[in-house]
Amino acid sequence: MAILDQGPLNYKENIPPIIVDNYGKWRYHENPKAGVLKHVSETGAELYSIRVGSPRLVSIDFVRDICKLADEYCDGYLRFTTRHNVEFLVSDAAKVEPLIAALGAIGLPVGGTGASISNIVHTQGWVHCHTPATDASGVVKAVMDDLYEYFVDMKLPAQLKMSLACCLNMCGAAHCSDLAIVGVHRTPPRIDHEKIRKGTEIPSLVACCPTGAIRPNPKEKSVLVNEAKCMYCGNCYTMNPGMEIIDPQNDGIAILVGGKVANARTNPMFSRMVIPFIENNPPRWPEVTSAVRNIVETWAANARKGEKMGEWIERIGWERFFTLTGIEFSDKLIDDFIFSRETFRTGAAFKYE
Amino acid sequence: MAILDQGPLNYKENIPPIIVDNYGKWRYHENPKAGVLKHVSETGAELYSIRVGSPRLVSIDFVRDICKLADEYCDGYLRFTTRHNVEFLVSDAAKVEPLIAALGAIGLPVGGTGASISNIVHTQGWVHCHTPATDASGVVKAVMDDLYEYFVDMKLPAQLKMSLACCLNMCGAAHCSDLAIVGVHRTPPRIDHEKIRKGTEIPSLVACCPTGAIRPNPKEKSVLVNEAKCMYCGNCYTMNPGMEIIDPQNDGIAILVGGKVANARTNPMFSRMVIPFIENNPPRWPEVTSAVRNIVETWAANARKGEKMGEWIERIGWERFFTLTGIEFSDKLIDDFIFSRETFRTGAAFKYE
Amino acid sequence: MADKKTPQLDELQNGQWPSFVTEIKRAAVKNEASKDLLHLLERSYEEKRGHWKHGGIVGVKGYGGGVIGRYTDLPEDYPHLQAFHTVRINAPSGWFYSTDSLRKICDIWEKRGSGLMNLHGATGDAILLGTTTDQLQPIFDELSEEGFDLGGSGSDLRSPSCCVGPARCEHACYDTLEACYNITNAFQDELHRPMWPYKSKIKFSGCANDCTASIARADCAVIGTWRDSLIIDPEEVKKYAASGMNIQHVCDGCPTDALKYNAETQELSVIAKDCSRCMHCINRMPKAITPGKDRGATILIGGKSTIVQSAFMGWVIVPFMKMEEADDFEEFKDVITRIWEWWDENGKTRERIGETIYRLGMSKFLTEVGLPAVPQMVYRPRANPYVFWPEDEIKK
Amino acid sequence: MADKKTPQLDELQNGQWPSFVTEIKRAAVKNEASKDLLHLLERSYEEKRGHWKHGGIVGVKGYGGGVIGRYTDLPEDYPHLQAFHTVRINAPSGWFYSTDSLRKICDIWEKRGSGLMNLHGATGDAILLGTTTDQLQPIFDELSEEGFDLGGSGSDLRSPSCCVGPARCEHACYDTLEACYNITNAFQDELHRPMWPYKSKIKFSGCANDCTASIARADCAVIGTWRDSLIIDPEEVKKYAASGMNIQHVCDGCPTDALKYNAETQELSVIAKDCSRCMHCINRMPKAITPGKDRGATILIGGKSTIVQSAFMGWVIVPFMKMEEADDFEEFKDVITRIWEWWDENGKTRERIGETIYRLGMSKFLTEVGLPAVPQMVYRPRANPYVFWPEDEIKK
Ligand code: SRM
Ligand code: SRM
Ligand code: SRM
Ligand code: SRM
Ligand code: SF4
Ligand code: SF4
Ligand code: SF4
Ligand code: SF4
Ligand code: SF4
Ligand code: SF4
Ligand code: SF4
Ligand code: SF4
Repeated sequence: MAILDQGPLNYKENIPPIIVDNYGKWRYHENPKAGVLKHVSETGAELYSIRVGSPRLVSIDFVRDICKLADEYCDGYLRFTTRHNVEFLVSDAAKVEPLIAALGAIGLPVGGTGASISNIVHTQGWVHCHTPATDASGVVKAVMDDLYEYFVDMKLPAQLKMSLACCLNMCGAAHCSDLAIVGVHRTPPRIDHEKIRKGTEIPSLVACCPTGAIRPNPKEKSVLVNEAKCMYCGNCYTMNPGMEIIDPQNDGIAILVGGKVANARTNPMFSRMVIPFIENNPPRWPEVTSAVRNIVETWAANARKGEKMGEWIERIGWERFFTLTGIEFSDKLIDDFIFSRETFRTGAAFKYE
Repeated sequence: MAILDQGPLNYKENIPPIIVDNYGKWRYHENPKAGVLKHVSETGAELYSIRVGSPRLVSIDFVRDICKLADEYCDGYLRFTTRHNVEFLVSDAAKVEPLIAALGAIGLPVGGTGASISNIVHTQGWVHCHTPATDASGVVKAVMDDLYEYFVDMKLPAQLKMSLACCLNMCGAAHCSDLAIVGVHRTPPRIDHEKIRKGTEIPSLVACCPTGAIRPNPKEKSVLVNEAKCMYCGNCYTMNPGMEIIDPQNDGIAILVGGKVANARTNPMFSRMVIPFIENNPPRWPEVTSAVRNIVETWAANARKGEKMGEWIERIGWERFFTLTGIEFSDKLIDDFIFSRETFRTGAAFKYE
Repeated sequence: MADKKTPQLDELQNGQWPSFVTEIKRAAVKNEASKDLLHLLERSYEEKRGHWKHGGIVGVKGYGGGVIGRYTDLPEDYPHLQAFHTVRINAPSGWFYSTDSLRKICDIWEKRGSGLMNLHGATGDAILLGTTTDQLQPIFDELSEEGFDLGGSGSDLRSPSCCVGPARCEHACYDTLEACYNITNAFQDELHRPMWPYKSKIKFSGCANDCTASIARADCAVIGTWRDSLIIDPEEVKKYAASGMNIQHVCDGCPTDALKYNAETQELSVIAKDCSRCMHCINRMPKAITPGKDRGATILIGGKSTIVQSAFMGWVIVPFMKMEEADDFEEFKDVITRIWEWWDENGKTRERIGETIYRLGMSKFLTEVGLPAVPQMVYRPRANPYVFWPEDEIKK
Repeated sequence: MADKKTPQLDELQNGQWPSFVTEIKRAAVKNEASKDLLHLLERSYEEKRGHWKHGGIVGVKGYGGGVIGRYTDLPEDYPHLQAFHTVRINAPSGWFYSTDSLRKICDIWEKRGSGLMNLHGATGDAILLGTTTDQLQPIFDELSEEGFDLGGSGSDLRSPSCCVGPARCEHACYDTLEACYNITNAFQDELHRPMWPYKSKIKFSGCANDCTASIARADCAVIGTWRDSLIIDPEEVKKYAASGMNIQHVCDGCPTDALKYNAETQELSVIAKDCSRCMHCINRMPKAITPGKDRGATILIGGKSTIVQSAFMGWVIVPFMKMEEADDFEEFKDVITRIWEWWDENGKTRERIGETIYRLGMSKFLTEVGLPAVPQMVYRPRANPYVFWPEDEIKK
């Protein structure tokens, strides 16, 4: 029988000796090369963290492989980052290059630090979720293959943090990322009255719609949807399987850019939509990868050093962003929900292009 | 019988010869002293505009007085500004000082140009409107008497544009002024069912409430107000005399600051509430005049040259504004209406004082 | 109650700022209503409350607007204020008057009203403050005789107004006075006969300094601008430099970093495509910098004050539009007409156009009014992914 | 369907980024469910749609959360995916693992599940991806045996997470790992037994760089900061200068203009009361600049993603709070408990705390939770005058 409420493992028993000894004593760090962080302690101790790209969806074999390396090079400890990269914690400088070589041997990339693109925070997609408008792991693989050079090198103006969410629930931080890839549905739910009648709390189903598009349908003991009001968020489907939202022909991907969460220099910002829809084109989503590359490289070519995507766009103005990237602007990009007012240009000063 | 739809007087028959001759040809202007603008034309012509403070609520005698001066010094023409000042248009430099003297003789102040406080855009108040929470002309007179020195001189960091509105209808530009004085009610409407029953369209009365505080009251063939939801905007009273909103004991004044409409340097901004309530204390509203003076002089002492009220506050931060002015912050100043989200500090970077 | 005292108001005759009380007293000498007003106001000062009732429907033949009805709630004590209506006169462009014009108003008003007025009302009308119902038509007839017409009130087009513009300002990018005059005349029916969901206002400012505060106070703001580059006069720049002006400081204020100054050569230059035409540098150096040659206006929609849904500032719906007397301001008239029609069809009662667009969405507004969506309309794109897809863009 | 081809997925084994397909295939060698998953996924790639149904209520004894039920809608074709549930393991603070700990998970998962997992889920749990209903309890029992516990799911406290903090970062202003561990243990009941209107998340970041993206992803964000002045080491400044760093450029990036550099004397100074602790200068010059000594955290409330009312970022509700192991993080636990109670009473079903506060107003929230209103909570005060006045502040 399981012990209830014993809580997570104690981190104290899962950190390497060098961290036990230097816990809270770190003085500064350097970033000698992509994927390698050197942290120096008051005690003089030096810790090398080797950041490794992971597919995040891994097999036990993968975990055992990295454990093996951690035993060999890191006194039997490792960690994962908030972006699902693996970090090997090396206390002996001499072991850094050999570890990197060993990682290369099993095909694991080292990078993602500093002014680079790190791993993409992502979600389940077709692998495990019931509401996705696109896949997660596949799109991430395609995009990271394409932008690989920016993971293993630090040649960008600043860090670039990407997220992918496969539906509007937006698991992950898509709403505040430098670049976000979001799965979107584009057709109203198809109602299965049968399913709905099966013990649905009609009032709460009606209430769950952000735009009030759902009304009760007493005749059917079910609901009906005012399609003119529906913007396909899928919240009703999350609530109730009878509101089928998946539509392979019309589901796809939207691109948002310019979000951030750190407070450095500028306040946190939301990501904002610049491409409302790109068709799902597995297995490599070429239209998505090239759209992403275009945005990343336009930013890289024009931003000042240290300027995050959103900071660059806010400086030059969104109108200029569309000119430089050649992305087409349309009414779909103009907010029409609750907080639209703050997005309207309530001023006469703007650039023509 | 009147001719219908003939439209306003033709401005062409109401502008002085010097303007006829130099219409659209003005090259530049100077502001030699407070209240005096010198506009120079391509043709070399020079026009001196003498700006004069007006009570706005005037008698025909006043109008005839200024007409007399206009005949003597300005070829029989004058104009009014968007802030209700009078402008004498002098084509002969030699007449400037004599005119200013003549104006002084009948007690009219010259000023309001450049880095000064101009006339206060204001409204009807107790003189003529049915919804006021305070008087208009009286408060304006008290404030302008107190700040007179800033009208006749240009010693401020930048122009200061004030507005007064005697109720939340906010006639005038109170919502976008450097400093706004706004009459506020503070108690829910007292319903006179008698009056309401007299041909009120109950549904539209119910619909007019911004916060949905009004519900039908079938028993009375009238309405009832959920007082917990009412924030006393008075819109229902504007719609229907049966919703008595005036409450002498609790009506008074709120102060908002930091608005602007020009696009120069920074985008237009809304004024924001810094004092939620000051009691009506006629005839001189001393608490209001000193609150206004405190804000104006704190700004004057701390802002950079050319920095409008709102630009200064946005640079130093609103938290610092409250520290410098010593004005007490309270939950009443935190937005709780539709667009509140954009006002919340969604970041961890701020000043402690 | 002629000899009743007015101590509170008397106090407001002290001080250096000209006193409205003095004005009321001047009128009171000749007019009983003004005398009553003085005492009613003193009473308001004592009781800290107004004494006016909602206005009933009063007006003049042929018009639905132009008059605000007013009645005191104390007719017994102040008989001459039993009815005390306001008449709004549509003021000339830029509020320019010949003394003749003003005197004509005074003469009519002396005969038929309180002798008190507001020059001007916040919307821009010349307001005749206080007369009786039976005087309304005669006043209108006589004003009309002299070439005046009434302004707007109620759910109609309110009297448009404009800045002084080319009449006395070097910054004017279009003829605000002519535009205001011409367009006001073109929409007389809309101005005099309320037929909309609510009021609608237009204000004309000649440049981005927006001296009419149009962005805050008008449903439709017409703000002058230019399409090419602002013009710099190198000689005048040198003169400013010689005069000791800190020109770099002017550049530092440029929001787009488009203005560059070379202190050695004393050369000032602008990156035209970066300039947002905010007017800052032109304001600081009017002799050396002027707007470009290809001039017109930016059209913004939605400005209004607080009631009901919150204050809205106008936002861009046409980045650049020519405003020429030559073509009779045709394009503007055409666009604003389509906008009013759309609002008339879609707006709820007492809903300003800005609130209607907010409720229904820019996308629907732009599509149905026939304006192309451009990034200049927004500070930034939507943060939410709640995009609506029309039938015809969806695979069946 | 062992030998059915998977051409589309095979393509995703090419390229330099490590492939999740390869991982699924590795698992498929040992596990039938993983093999079915491979083919189901290939089918999804062909049909461009997922094949999973809503999860029914499955779980383990004593808990309401920790498991996400999943069933394919094609059980006939993929029998081993008829049930394919997720088990969420609450990961250790900072995602630090001894290889022993990880191997224990692998051993259990090899025996009782697909052998596939997410390290980690976006909330921070170690996700065991895919097992059958009957295995859930045994898995939990064995994990528990080895000292692991489940994470949150449903309308409960989701597994809190934290940045690497003092374990490997010089910027940490409080002990994020201990805070996360201690507080997670203090709220085990809230974490394992859904009883709220909706989910609630906490994330701990040691400084304003917010490496856990807490402001965007947590209902409650705990972001390290300090109350005194940041500390500048003059010697290290000179070394940076010697190294050719453009220190003025660092000052130019300071949002509050609080950082001043004197190039002659090579002296760097800060106006402490102006500094907003944004971390910019410290990030650029970690050897020379460090956070102050009086350290703690800023507490923000309301972060969440898009559904339903729009995405919210957390906003400040406590500008500075001490976060000390010494006092067992008492103040934080006290405040968050009061907040949850308030939300529990006032929140609607599926309404995140941020949406509840937005609907009811900060004033009500602050008053009832007992937090003082301070200007640090807002970027700017309200623009509308719609203030609510409580009975007791009104004259009767
Ligand atoms: C390892 C990790 C924390 C963890 O507990 O896992 C981490 C670690 C560090 N972060 Fe971070 N950050 C980590 C996620 C983040 C995130 C969140 C995210 O990625 O989703 C952010 C917010 C991003 C945003 O705002 O959009 C983040 C914003 C920063 C910043 C601010 C950058 C800026 O200028 O805005 C710094 C400062 C800097 O880089 O100079 C920083 C600095 C650092 C430092 C240098 C702190 C230190 O002295 O050790 C660490 C190495 C940075 C590097 O990668 O070069 N870290 N950092 C996370 C690594 C994720 C990954 O695998 O890539
Ligand atoms: C006369 C008037 C227009 C009219 O048709 O009546 C006018 C006239 C001029 N304005 Fe204005 N402005 C007038 C109302 C405004 C308003 C609206 C208002 O006051 O409600 C504004 C917007 C204020 C705001 O943003 O809050 C306004 C914002 C400006 C600005 C922008 C100032 C800034 O830096 O933000 C300038 C440029 C400047 O002053 O350098 C300007 C500049 C000017 C110039 C210098 C234009 C020119 O070259 O002739 C005129 C003399 C300015 C002065 O007073 O020193 N005018 N000006 C208005 C005088 C009102 C009054 O009696 O005080
Ligand atoms: C006379 C004037 C104030 C003044 O002393 O100057 C005025 C007076 C009234 N306004 Fe106003 N408004 C006046 C300019 C404004 C302005 C400023 C402007 O037009 O530039 C505004 C703000 C801009 C705007 O339109 O939003 C303004 C926003 C309102 C509102 C709120 C409208 C809204 O959508 O928020 C109301 C309420 C209503 O319409 O019922 C209102 C209603 C009123 C009423 C008719 C009160 C009522 O509900 O019956 C007032 C009649 C007072 C009286 O007895 O004379 N008045 N009103 C101004 C018109 C004179 C003129 O024609 O020149
Ligand atoms: C597994 C995970 C994605 C991943 O692959 O990493 C995930 C998966 C799901 N999320 Fe999530 N969410 C996950 C992190 C997030 C995050 C990110 C975070 O926590 O930092 C968010 C955004 C932040 C937030 O909480 O708002 C997130 C916002 C949502 C929402 C929208 C909530 C909202 O208020 O906007 C839903 C919808 C719902 O709750 O019904 C949702 C619902 C779901 C459900 C349960 C779908 C559903 O409605 O039943 C998904 C189950 C998928 C599956 O079958 O396994 N998930 N979800 C993440 C949890 C793993 C873990 O415990 O570590
Ligand atoms: S984003 Fe949507 S589809 Fe993707 S895992 Fe989250 S809930 Fe499922
Ligand atoms: S998809 Fe979203 S908008 Fe459409 S009906 Fe369902 S809940 Fe409403
Ligand atoms: S602000 Fe209110 S009280 Fe004052 S004039 Fe306008 S409507 Fe009347
Ligand atoms: S005063 Fe305003 S909020 Fe109160 S009931 Fe009337 S309309 Fe509603
Ligand atoms: S708006 Fe521009 S053009 Fe009109 S008066 Fe003001 S500065 Fe001159
Ligand atoms: S007009 Fe404004 S934006 Fe253009 S150059 Fe001058 S200051 Fe810069
Ligand atoms: S949030 Fe701050 S303390 Fe935590 S890892 Fe990032 S930089 Fe270090
Ligand atoms: S922490 Fe940020 S605000 Fe403070 S001095 Fe450094 S850069 Fe400036």
